[in-house]
Amino acid sequence: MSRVVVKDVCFSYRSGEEVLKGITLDFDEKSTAIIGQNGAGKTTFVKLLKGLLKPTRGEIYILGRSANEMTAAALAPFIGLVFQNPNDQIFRSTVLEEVMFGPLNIGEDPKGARKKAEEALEMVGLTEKASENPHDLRLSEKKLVCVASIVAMEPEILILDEPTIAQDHAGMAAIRQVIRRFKEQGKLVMGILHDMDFAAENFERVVVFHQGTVVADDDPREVFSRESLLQRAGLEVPHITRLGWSLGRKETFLTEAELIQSLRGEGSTDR
Amino acid sequence: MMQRSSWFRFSTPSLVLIPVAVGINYIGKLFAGTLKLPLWLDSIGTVLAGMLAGPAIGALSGAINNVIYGLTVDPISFVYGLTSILIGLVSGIMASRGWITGWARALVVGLAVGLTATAVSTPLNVWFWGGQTGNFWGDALFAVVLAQTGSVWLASFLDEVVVDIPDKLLTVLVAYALFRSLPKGIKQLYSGRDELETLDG
Amino acid sequence: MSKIRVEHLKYRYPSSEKLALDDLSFEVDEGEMIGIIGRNGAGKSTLCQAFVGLVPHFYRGAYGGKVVVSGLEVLKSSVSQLARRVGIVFQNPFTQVTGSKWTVYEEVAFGLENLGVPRKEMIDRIDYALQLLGMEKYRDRHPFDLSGGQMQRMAIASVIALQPEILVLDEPTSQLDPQGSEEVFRAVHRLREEGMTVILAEHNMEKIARYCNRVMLLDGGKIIDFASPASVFSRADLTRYGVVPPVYTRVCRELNAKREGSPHFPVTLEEACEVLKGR
Amino acid sequence: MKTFSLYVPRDSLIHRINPIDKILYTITAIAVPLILPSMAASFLCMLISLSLLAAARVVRQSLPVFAFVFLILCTVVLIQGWFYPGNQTPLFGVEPFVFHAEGLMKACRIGIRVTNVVAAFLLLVLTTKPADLVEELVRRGLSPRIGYVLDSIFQILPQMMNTTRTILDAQRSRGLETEGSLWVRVKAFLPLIVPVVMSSLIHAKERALALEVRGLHFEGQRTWLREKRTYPYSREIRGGLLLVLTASIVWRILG
Repeated sequence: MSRVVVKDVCFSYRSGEEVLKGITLDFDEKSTAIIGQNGAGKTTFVKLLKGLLKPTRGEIYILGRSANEMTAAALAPFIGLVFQNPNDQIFRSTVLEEVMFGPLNIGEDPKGARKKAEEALEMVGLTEKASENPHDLRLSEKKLVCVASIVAMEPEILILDEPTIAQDHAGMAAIRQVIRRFKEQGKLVMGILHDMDFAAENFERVVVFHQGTVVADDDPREVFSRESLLQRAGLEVPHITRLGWSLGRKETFLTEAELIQSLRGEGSTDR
Repeated sequence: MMQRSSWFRFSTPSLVLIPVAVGINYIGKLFAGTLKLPLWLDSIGTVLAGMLAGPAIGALSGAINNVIYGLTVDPISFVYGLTSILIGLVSGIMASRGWITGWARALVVGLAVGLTATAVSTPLNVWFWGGQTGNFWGDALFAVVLAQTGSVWLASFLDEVVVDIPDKLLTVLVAYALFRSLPKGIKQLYSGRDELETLDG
Repeated sequence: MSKIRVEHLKYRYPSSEKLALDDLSFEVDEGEMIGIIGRNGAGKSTLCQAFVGLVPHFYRGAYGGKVVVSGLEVLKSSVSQLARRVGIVFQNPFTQVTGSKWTVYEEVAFGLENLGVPRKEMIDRIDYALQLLGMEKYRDRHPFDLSGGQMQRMAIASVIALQPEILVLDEPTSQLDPQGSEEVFRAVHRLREEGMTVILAEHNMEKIARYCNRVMLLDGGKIIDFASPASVFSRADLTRYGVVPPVYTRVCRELNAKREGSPHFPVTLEEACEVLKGR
Repeated sequence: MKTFSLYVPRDSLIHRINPIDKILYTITAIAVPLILPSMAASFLCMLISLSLLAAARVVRQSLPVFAFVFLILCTVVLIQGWFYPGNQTPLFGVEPFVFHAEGLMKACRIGIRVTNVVAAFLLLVLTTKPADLVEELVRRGLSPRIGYVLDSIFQILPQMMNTTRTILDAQRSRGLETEGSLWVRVKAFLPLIVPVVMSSLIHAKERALALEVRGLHFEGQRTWLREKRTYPYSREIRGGLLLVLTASIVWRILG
């Protein structure tokens, strides 16, 4: 079933300078990584999905509803967008209140909002910080607070804009956990990413943006095997893929486990 | 070698606070304008700067605010520069004397700032506009009082009071709310009193 | 000759009770490129700022021990004095733009004007710095109209123009796309060839392994290890410190593939290929 | 790059005058009517300022400012015409709204004064690039740090506006309604202003660090990338203005 339908969407901030040039995409529940250089139109695209911008041409449907006619606030229960910079949203004096803000806005009663907020904080591993002032946290923790503040609204569709920036190992693990949970619940997760390793490892579909158009849209193995295309789009192949190729393998490896298995397998047949 | 903020030597964090103060003033004014509130709300940043970094930076923020405003939007704001300076100065002095430790005290700061603004603006209004403020409701009151009493000063004073006292009360309360919610790491940068401790020995 | 000497450095931020840096001692030689790794909050940024004097002069707080960079003792020198010896580039490209200049060229001049460099020399230095960072073609652009990678290279150029002997980079590419990040690393590589001593705090372990000759692992403000990338990334307990080694090392560890005659696992693509070829 | 400033780039003699001399002119044009309270002096000053605006070819750009001023001046005419305490000679109108000659005269005086002050400031503002003004002030002894603050505001302010827009988007994404009744919009103020202040202060701190390591705090003599500009007729202008000021003071004392 289609969760998001995008039909021939164009967008420009100023007339004459099209940022998106006729995008047509259809999203089911497959988790999707959106990659591309800065300025390729990725953030503009997700803002359109979220109803923060309205297309200059074309149509967008979110769970069957036309996003063209709905405000971002009205779309909030269905589709959640985590912004890149946490300082652009945090305003309450405790982490818990900050995470409760979204659920309360979409009509949750205080008790229910609190419960959802606590669950969301547990998912990102910040339960212990619930009563702290979010501004006293580190940037990486603040980013997780923002992820939780959207997760707590339990949207059907979750979009993460550059979630891995400034994250260390522990932060990455928390993001991975959120993506996995949404996949398990059969919900659609999308992520704008600069980290190709993370994209290859965690997503089932990859869409490549370049200069306002979609130049590739396939499962990760297919997309990351097209090196010249990625290069043209200003991107790199994942490190593990590169290693596999350098070892003379024809296949495109997406995770360490795959490559290790392949290397072990061959090693044993040699013997 | 220590760099300390003082009345005449401003630390770098205090300096970069000034553009932020001007920006906050601007956003407050924009907000009041789009909501058509009968208030200005255009000195939240100046008051916050005074609370954070003291009277000198507060006053400087006020002065620079009106200079920039005069250069970019409305040349008349040069005329009211003195009012802005005193708003920053008074909120800074009161903050450093411990008057921002609770809402009730912040209310007193709001009154003091409002009265100061009135005291400075009234003569400027009398000189410049013949007593009016340019605020619709205030000017209506000005007309009534002028007609009844025949005193330009009284009318002008009341014109200014009815707008300035509520405006500055709200301004100071918003600034205080912002001040309270600031993280420790930011407030620390402006306290400027700490000496460097040594961990040797 | 050692460019940086750190002796029993301790530091605590004013609003904190915990030591951010806890008794660090080490030396860095001329021309080295040192990578600093560790989880968020391990003290990487604090250490970076201790080289340029922002710790303790900017924040104050409590300080102990001694840091000497290019012969200047940090505690006894002002940040402006130190700026001529050691430059720093921060994470966020936007907040490093002064906002008072209208072209890239003028932006690079900012520090030189403040430090009173004569006009003629200033022009030579700006031209040199822009050329070294590959930024000449953008010299008349507005600073805020650059891409993230270009802005970050402009920030490096602004610092290089002050002719420091040491360059400190605090997560310089974490906010950039892959291409912007590569631009910055290529520029840093060029600086190293010019003989610059470089300190780099970074989360991208593949980049650390590729560019640095020594790696310092920090945790809780203490030095856990300070050795060659191969040695540090081969530690079995690395994840305990919130760090994951480069993917090449992870694969080789799993396959127990070490370099011939070496106790360590490979850390770069080339080394991994060498060891894994023929498997 | 978007910026906001009222400066109008033109190639006129007035544009080429030293910004400091223009400030001195503005001060004189406002001071003379204060020293000589006759309406003729005010009127003369106003005429000079207006004709200088015309000479600089910036009259069109000054109209929006004057339009706003005249709007308020209209209320001044009404209020003073009707209620001026010195009113004696009724001219026209119905009780209690009768226009008096004295009140209208007073309104006229206010109008001339306001126009004079606004025109004098506009002459400075419309014909001077803010960066040139700041540079000249710093060369004359203004603290370079204050100079930096003045310069940077023109770019930091648009940045803050961008941040504000992003914050608006982020909060709307969390279901915050920002349109609708007055109360809905008032309630939206805190979720907007708090992040604006917070992220601006965090940016300010990061910028402070970056400025510090680029010598903003250096104690020694600074230098300039741009060569010192020479401005025409500086001595003549200053001499002339001084003469006018002295003359009006003498006039006041003798007259």
